[in-house]
Amino acid sequence: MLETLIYGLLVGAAIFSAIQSLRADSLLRSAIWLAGVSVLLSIVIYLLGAPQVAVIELSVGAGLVTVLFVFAISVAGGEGIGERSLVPKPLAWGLIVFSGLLLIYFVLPIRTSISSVSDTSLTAVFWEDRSLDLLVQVVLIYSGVLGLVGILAEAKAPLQQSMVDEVAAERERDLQEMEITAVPEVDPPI
Amino acid sequence: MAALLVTLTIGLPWIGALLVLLSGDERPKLQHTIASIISVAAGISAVVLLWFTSDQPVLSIPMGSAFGVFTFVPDALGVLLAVIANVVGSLAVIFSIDYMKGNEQLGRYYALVMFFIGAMAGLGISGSLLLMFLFWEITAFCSYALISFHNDDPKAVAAGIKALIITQLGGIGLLVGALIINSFVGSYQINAFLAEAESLPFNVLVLLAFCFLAAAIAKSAQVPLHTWLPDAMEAPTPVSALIHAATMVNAGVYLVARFFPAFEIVPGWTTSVLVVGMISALLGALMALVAADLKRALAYSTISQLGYMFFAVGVGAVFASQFHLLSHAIFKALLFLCAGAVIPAVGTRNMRQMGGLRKSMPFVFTVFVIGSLALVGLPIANGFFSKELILEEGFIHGPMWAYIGMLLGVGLTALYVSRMVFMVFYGQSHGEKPIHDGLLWMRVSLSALAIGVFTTWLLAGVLSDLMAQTLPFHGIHAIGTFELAKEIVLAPATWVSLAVIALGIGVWILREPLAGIKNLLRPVARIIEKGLGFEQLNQGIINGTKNLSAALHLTQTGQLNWNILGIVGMLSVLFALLFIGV
Amino acid sequence: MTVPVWAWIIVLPLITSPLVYFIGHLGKSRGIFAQRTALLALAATWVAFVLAAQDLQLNGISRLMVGSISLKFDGLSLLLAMIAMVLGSFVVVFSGHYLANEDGQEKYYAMLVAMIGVMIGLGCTNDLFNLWIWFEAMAVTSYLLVAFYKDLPTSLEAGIKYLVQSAAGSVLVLLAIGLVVAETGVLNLDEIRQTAESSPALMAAGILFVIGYGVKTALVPLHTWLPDAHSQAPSGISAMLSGIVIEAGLIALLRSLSALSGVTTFWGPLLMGFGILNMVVGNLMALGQAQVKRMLAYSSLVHVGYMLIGLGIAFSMSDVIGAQGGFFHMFTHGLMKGLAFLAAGSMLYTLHISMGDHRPLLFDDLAGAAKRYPWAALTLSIALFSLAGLPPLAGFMSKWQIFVAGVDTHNGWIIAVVAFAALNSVFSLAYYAPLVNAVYRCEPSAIVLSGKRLPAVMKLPLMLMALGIIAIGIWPSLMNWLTEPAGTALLASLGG
Amino acid sequence: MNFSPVNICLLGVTGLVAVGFYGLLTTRNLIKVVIMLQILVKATVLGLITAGNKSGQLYLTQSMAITVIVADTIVAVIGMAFAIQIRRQVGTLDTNDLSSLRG
Repeated sequence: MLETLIYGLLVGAAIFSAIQSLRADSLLRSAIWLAGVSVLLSIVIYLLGAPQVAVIELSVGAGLVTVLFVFAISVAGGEGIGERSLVPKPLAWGLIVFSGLLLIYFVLPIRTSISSVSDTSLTAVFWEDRSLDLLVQVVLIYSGVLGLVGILAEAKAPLQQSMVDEVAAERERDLQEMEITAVPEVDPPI
Repeated sequence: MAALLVTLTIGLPWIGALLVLLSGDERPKLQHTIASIISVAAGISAVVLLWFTSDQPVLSIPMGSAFGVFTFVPDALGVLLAVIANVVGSLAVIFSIDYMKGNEQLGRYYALVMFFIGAMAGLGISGSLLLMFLFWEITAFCSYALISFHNDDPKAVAAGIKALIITQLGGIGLLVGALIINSFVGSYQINAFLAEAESLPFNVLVLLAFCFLAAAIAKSAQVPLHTWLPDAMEAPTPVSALIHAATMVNAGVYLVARFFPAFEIVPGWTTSVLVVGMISALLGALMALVAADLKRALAYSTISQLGYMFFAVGVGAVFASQFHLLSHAIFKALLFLCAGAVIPAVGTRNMRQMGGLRKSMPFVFTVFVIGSLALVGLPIANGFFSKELILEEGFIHGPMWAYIGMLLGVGLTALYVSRMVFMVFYGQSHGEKPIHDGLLWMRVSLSALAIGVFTTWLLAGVLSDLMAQTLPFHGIHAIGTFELAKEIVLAPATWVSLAVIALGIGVWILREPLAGIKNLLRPVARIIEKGLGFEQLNQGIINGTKNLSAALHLTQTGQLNWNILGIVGMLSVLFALLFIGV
Repeated sequence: MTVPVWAWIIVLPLITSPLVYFIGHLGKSRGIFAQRTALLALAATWVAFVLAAQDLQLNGISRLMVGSISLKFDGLSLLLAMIAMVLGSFVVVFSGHYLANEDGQEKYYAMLVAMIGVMIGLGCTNDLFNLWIWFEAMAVTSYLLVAFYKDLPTSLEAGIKYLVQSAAGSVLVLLAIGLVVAETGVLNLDEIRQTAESSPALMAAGILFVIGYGVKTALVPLHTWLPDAHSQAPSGISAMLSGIVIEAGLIALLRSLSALSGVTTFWGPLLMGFGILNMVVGNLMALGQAQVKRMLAYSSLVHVGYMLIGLGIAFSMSDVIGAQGGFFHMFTHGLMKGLAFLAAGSMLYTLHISMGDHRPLLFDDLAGAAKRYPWAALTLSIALFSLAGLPPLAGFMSKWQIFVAGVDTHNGWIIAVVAFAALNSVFSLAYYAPLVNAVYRCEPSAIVLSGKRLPAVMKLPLMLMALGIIAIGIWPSLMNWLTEPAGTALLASLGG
Repeated sequence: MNFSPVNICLLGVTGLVAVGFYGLLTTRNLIKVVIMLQILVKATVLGLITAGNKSGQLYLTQSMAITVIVADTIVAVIGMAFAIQIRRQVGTLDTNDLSSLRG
């Protein structure tokens, strides 16, 4: 009973935190509420018996990601906050509640299967059994970094309107020349 | 030998197409030469193939897995189509030497025409349904590309696409039919299907029969899928003569004739074919009667004549339909090519602006009249024998109402042909004086066709003999040419229809006294002129689709949130489906 | 541990990708260095590919265990690898001139090579979660490529939409994986199939897979990112996206669903339903487009629809011809759509990009293009007619094979679906044909007259692909070595 | 239905996913969109661990969860990079202003 209460409170708080993050009218606050979700969830994850993931979630999810968000927010600013939603809210509500309830209906109560607890350690699983995941992850990080560099790279010469105009004008000139030299076509027979 | 001939008949035009393309548009003379020499050679090889007809495949190419074996069976039905395609094709190419002189993109023109000729020959000779479908589609493609040959003209583009889409819609019938046959018979071979047709489940056979009929109706421009053919007259005139009069439009008739033995047991099928033929014959003639555009009038007349062939198949007279197919190919190609000589000479397609050309274009006038004789069905032109044979068979085997309908059609034909000849060649000249009376190469092909009008009926005996030998499922009896001629001339149906023809011509001659009736019919004429509402139906479908498409474009808002809604929405729908299903 | 030869097809591009990047950084003409290195890398991969294909034919499916994750090289992997390699090589050759004026080419080629490797890896894995991580890696490699013109607002817009929608989809996939693990406790696809019993949770998992991977596969209505991404990316990347990336999503979907094939019989009809929806919506959306690349993008929806019908037949009837047809169409679509995008791209290059101008290519721009660019015009027409399914081109043959499978089921509904698919094929002519007509006008448009010359190197891939389309159209069994093992592999993974 | 920890966590996962998708549907600021994606990712991490707890494969799912956290952090970073670049080039972060590609 106590267990149920603790889990219920933590999960409820996480959802509340997520809602607050959604409702927050400043991006910074939103990011901090997100960190809150992360902290609460890492406790739940710890309680579920996964301390290592809890630690990583805490450090990456609550720490690193929040720092990144704060950085991004300071660079980019906050347009579109609090603007009226483009999708009618009742429609969004309806669809979300509908599919959420159905998902719960399908999933709960989950069947209890005979579970065999493996006797290896996380280290063995993570570094040996699932080593391929790790390798692909390296590829993913590599491409992510390259992508980041690519997207944020300073342009050598930013595209200026004057340049575009120049191209257009040049082409216009070419066209006029072409028209002068163009040979008149013979009318095709009917 | 037969295998070689088949390869030549189909392959020569295709090689020619490639050569013309490769020789480049900078050398038009070379292109003209290559095209005409090769198409004549292909014509010869097709004619020689007549001596090698057979009901067995002469060439088989296994294609593996889902594609069966590609076979070529040069039986009489197929070779007839191939001969018409290659011979009329070569004449059209020769005509084009003068007609297309000075045009741009000659390479594309000749390549497409030659590609078409080869495909049309292949369509006839192929013994595998998939192969036949391939050729069927290639002919449709060439037809589209040639109709919109003058791509700068939006009307030509629209007409080309319309023709392509309507014939392709019909093609779905053939496609589904071929697939079903493959699935139930285990191969695409036409003869295998004809042999086993009766053992197929009955509902499958019914489905097949009507699938094929739909394909045939679209390809042969029969009512209600005929609207593409008049529009197709935007094509260069030799193309109209070749594709839209002499060859491709025959493919539908060929199809129903080819599969007649399998489907004649399907109740209602022969009647449907007969009714489609009769309605097309009548409506086509009516529309030809009011058309002002010379080429459109000829196109409506084609619809009407193809109706006669359908009618013939509907009453079970497969030989008569093929006989008329041959005659029609010759005389209608002649008429179209005459139009092709007249139109550039006077610079208009509108018959109201022509007139009095009898004196200034005597040669063209003569051959046009010869073609008209055949179209009306006057002796001793080939059209006389073939049309009378159809009417006689209709009188004996068909229902009375249908026969009377066809007779009415004969009268209307006489009427509109008289009107056409008069408007173009007699009366006052309304336009400018023509600049020539047919150039040299135009005259060559016109003369050849004019001779054909008087001689091809002599082939009836050979044709029936070959068909009797090589079509094991059709039950055609061999009959000598003169026997047949005698039978036709002595049949009472012939005299009735000659009387009707006289009546038709008489009505035209007496049109002044009958002006009152004409005025009474004016509102009707106006409706007919607008295509009897079929055109509006087409337009309605097109507009409906466009509106639907425009409405759907609005759903792509470009806004991220709505895009996400697509994901969530579909998830809800699938969950709901699962919920209902579980 | 001996490394089988096919592992090199995955490893080679992945380890050479950083090399491409660093070599590209040397010297002044970065682009050329990077492109040449990428070509070399792909050439080496081709050697491995040929050896692996031979090995597959001689010795059958080969497996490899890395830790507890099993990889296998079967027909499906071969198919995916083949399409990725063919398209990738052509795109690298094509991009040399296309990108000559752009910054960051070394990143482009490095990402392109990495993406090829990742996609081949995706095709080889036999582990549910490993599949997801390959899939995610593919997405990450493609983000930069889609938004390669990072200074253009439209390109960034397309990129962010693509990213958010892909990420939303991948979350759904993860939820599905969670459900599968909760129910079965295993990740190996074969083991899942053996242990999975019918339960609502697993059915929900299947649906989450369909929606999640469906975003990348562009199932309607999850397709909304596709027209933007395809039209804004550099043309080579449009060809890759349309020709192989969405197909890789489809393969991931098939692998995951096949593990759940014992759960319900719903998947086959579901796939066919999406097939119909894709055809209808794709066609109607493609109609009335003014931009060439956007029209081609919508036509990808239609073609995914045909594949889904073939594969849906395979799922519901355990029909090998349907699977083969679907995969055959996947291959021919890669060729046709790749060619269409590259040919349109070559025109875009000569008319706009070589002038430093990033306007979209409109239908009207191409009027009369055949006069100045006969080969680009001819190959574009071939690609379009092949897409429309006119014989004797490759597109017709692959559609035909799907139709044969459909009718062979002797099921009235499926025959109706086939007829409907054929109808859609005809409908598509309404937007392909006008483009061809425009290209062959006698009067070139003003823009065409002022266009640059088309470099011969750009013509080469166009002509080779057009030749391929014609060759397959005339001799469809040419590709049996590829499609037959793929079909068998799918059926084997369905437990048939 | 008993309120065992596993079931509560599953409810929590569903709730978080619902909030995340609701956010994606209604929020117009791009950075906030990325925040919503992060909420979704956290939900899936919890989901994976719950699934592992339930099926007794906790090591396996922990390994997966770590991979997911890292991979999706990368995605979030690229998302932010996009947001920054869009802010630079277009001058807005509002999704409504980023809808020039339509139809």
